[in-house]
Amino acid sequence: MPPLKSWPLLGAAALLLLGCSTPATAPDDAALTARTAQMMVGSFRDEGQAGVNRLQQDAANAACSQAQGALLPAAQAQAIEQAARQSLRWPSDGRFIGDWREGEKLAQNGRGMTWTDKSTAPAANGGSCYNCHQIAPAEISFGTIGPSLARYGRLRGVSDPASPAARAVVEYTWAKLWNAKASNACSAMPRFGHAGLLDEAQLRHLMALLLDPKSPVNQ
Amino acid sequence: MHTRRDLLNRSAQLAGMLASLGLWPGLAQAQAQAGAYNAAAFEAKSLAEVMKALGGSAPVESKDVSLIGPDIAENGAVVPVAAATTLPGVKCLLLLVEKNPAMLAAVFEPSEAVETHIGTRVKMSQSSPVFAVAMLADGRVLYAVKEIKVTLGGCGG
Amino acid sequence: MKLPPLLAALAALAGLAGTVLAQPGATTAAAAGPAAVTAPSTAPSTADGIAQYRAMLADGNPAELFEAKGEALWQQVRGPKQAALTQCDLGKGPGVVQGAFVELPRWFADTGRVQDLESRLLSCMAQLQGLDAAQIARTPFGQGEQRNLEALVAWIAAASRGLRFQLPQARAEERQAYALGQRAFFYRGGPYDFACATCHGQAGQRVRLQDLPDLTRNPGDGVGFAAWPAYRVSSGELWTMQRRLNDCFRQQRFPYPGFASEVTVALGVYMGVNARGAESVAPGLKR
Amino acid sequence: MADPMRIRAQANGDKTTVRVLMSHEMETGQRKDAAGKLIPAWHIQQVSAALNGKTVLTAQWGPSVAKNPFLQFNLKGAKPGDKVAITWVDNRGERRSDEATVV
Repeated sequence: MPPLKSWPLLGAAALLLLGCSTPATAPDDAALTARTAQMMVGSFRDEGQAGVNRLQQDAANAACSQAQGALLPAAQAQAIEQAARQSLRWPSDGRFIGDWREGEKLAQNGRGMTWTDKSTAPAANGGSCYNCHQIAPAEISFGTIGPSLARYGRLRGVSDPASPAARAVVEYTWAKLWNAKASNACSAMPRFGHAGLLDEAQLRHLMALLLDPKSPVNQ
Repeated sequence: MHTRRDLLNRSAQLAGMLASLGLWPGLAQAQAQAGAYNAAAFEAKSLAEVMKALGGSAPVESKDVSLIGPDIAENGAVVPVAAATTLPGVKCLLLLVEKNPAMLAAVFEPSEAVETHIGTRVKMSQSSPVFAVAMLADGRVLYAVKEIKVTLGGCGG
Repeated sequence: MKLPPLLAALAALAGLAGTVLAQPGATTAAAAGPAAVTAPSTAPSTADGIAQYRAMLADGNPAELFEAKGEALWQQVRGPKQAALTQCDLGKGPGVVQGAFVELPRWFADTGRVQDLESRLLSCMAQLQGLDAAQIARTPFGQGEQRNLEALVAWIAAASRGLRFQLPQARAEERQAYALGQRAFFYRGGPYDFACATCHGQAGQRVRLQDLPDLTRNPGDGVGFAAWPAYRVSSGELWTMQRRLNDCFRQQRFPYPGFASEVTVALGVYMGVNARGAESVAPGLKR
Repeated sequence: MADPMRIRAQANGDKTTVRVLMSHEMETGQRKDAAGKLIPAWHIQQVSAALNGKTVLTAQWGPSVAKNPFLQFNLKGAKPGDKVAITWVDNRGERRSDEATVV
């Protein structure tokens, strides 16, 4: 067993769990929460870029872990979604759409951020999109954890992503990629922009894959 | 109590001993052939080059030969394939993967005591046509081909 | 031309294959935006193709090579104490191998801990043979003494093939391990916010083309917990449950779980108890 | 010494199905190690099968046969109790022979 590491922030995380959980936590539940924290600290160690600090949970992850797949109480979900919306950042130059070819490469690429990956820079990361979503119809190897994104732009009536008519769909899609918790508190999708997994240029390429009428997704 | 491994070890030792005395045909033959490994055929980049290295004529597609394999391989590291033919007088059965760095995967030389339907598992670096080739005693070289798709699987990380 | 036997078997199988991946793509709570789309079902040809591939590999699992090696290792006199493992107690008494695997992890009086097969083997290798358990735990998978451990696991699991999982939950320590495993299973963290449950919390989902067993319940005979240890085609190695969990945590973008650490054993209890009644096919064959 | 093979030879009427698993890395010579150095090719080159001491099948393999190789073929006319022996030789000159009884 690895040596017990000191982990000053764990106390805060445990408190957060108690503070967030509704209905009121039973005493043995609180004890179990504390034992869980102790177990996690005692079981993991740093390896490569993946430090034990990755076990620290923010309010959203703590609440969604506690819920174990059940829906959060509405007020709690709304608070998480609102905080996520406040964290949204729009593209700095106002451009939402990049190159769908680059987007397809990112969507295919499932690498990045593991302890065997050397760099934490967005350039070293893929989007892992096909792991969970159907996207371009030619790719038969796709996951089903997320909804199908085949014909994403076409089904939403986007013929010109730059047009005012497309604005709502374009912004919704950017927000989803940036921080999926903005519209769904316990979304299973990584927060690609918010967590610094992909940079603006990469997100624009994924936007193009989904929304460009020339993208194979919309054929 | 004897384990399976003990028994196998023992039989291996026995076989080795017999072979060293020249009494165990299987191994003796393999040893005799050690110099006969056709390196040129296994380095060839095209079907024509493979056939040249093996001294065969130009191959012709035939319904009497089959390549048995899955339509899709979940992992290219292990793809089950077999070469089969119903024709008599088979000298060699070959398995080839067109898009591998070297095309030829395996050459089988079955005797009359073995059915001409032989299977193994190959690696495929990408989706590719896979060939089964039968070289016959009358000099004909016949083939069957099937496209096997290799998919990207797992989390990809 | 006569249909070669293997081909004929496949043709027969193709009829069955559709059912394997037939569950529809699960819908998550998240809508897909202003005009949500329903996931089109997978073209049946893909599912058939994969089922065909798996059927063709099913006969001749290279895990057998590891089983044979493990059987020999169990009886081999080794280590500073020059002893075999034949007196190792896997939970059903010293030397009893058959049926032990489907009751692990469980609590052991001599160590005072809940242990899975790998951690129990470490105890036996240390106590009986005088080997250094901590050093083996630090050894990378697939190397040195870990290779021996993997072979032992393959053989011990094979001795319970066809039996059904029935992990004991009689002791408070075993129930506590289940509760902790459940918490660990739903614990979201890391840069991707993933938990075990992100992929394994619902039935009928896939990552790429691989079916994801729902590990919060019994996902069926020979599925999920009941399929490991397994020969991994992609690496050509025998993966124990410890190695399976280790790579799950890597893909989850978590830090590195210690070999036989508390969280890995607790997850084993959680998945194993949920799999109660499932038939073990281990060692299985996996992508 | 290489680990033993697993050989199963099962008679079914006038046909005996032989399935063989061999323990071998089958390194292609195309892969690089963690340090970026090419891992040298190491693979089985020749296989032979004998029934009661008489060679019935020989094979030559390249590095694209999968790791821990599998071989399947059918013998005509073998009977329960007959001996099937398999031998392989790799490009380092290492060899391994094992034998099984037809059941």
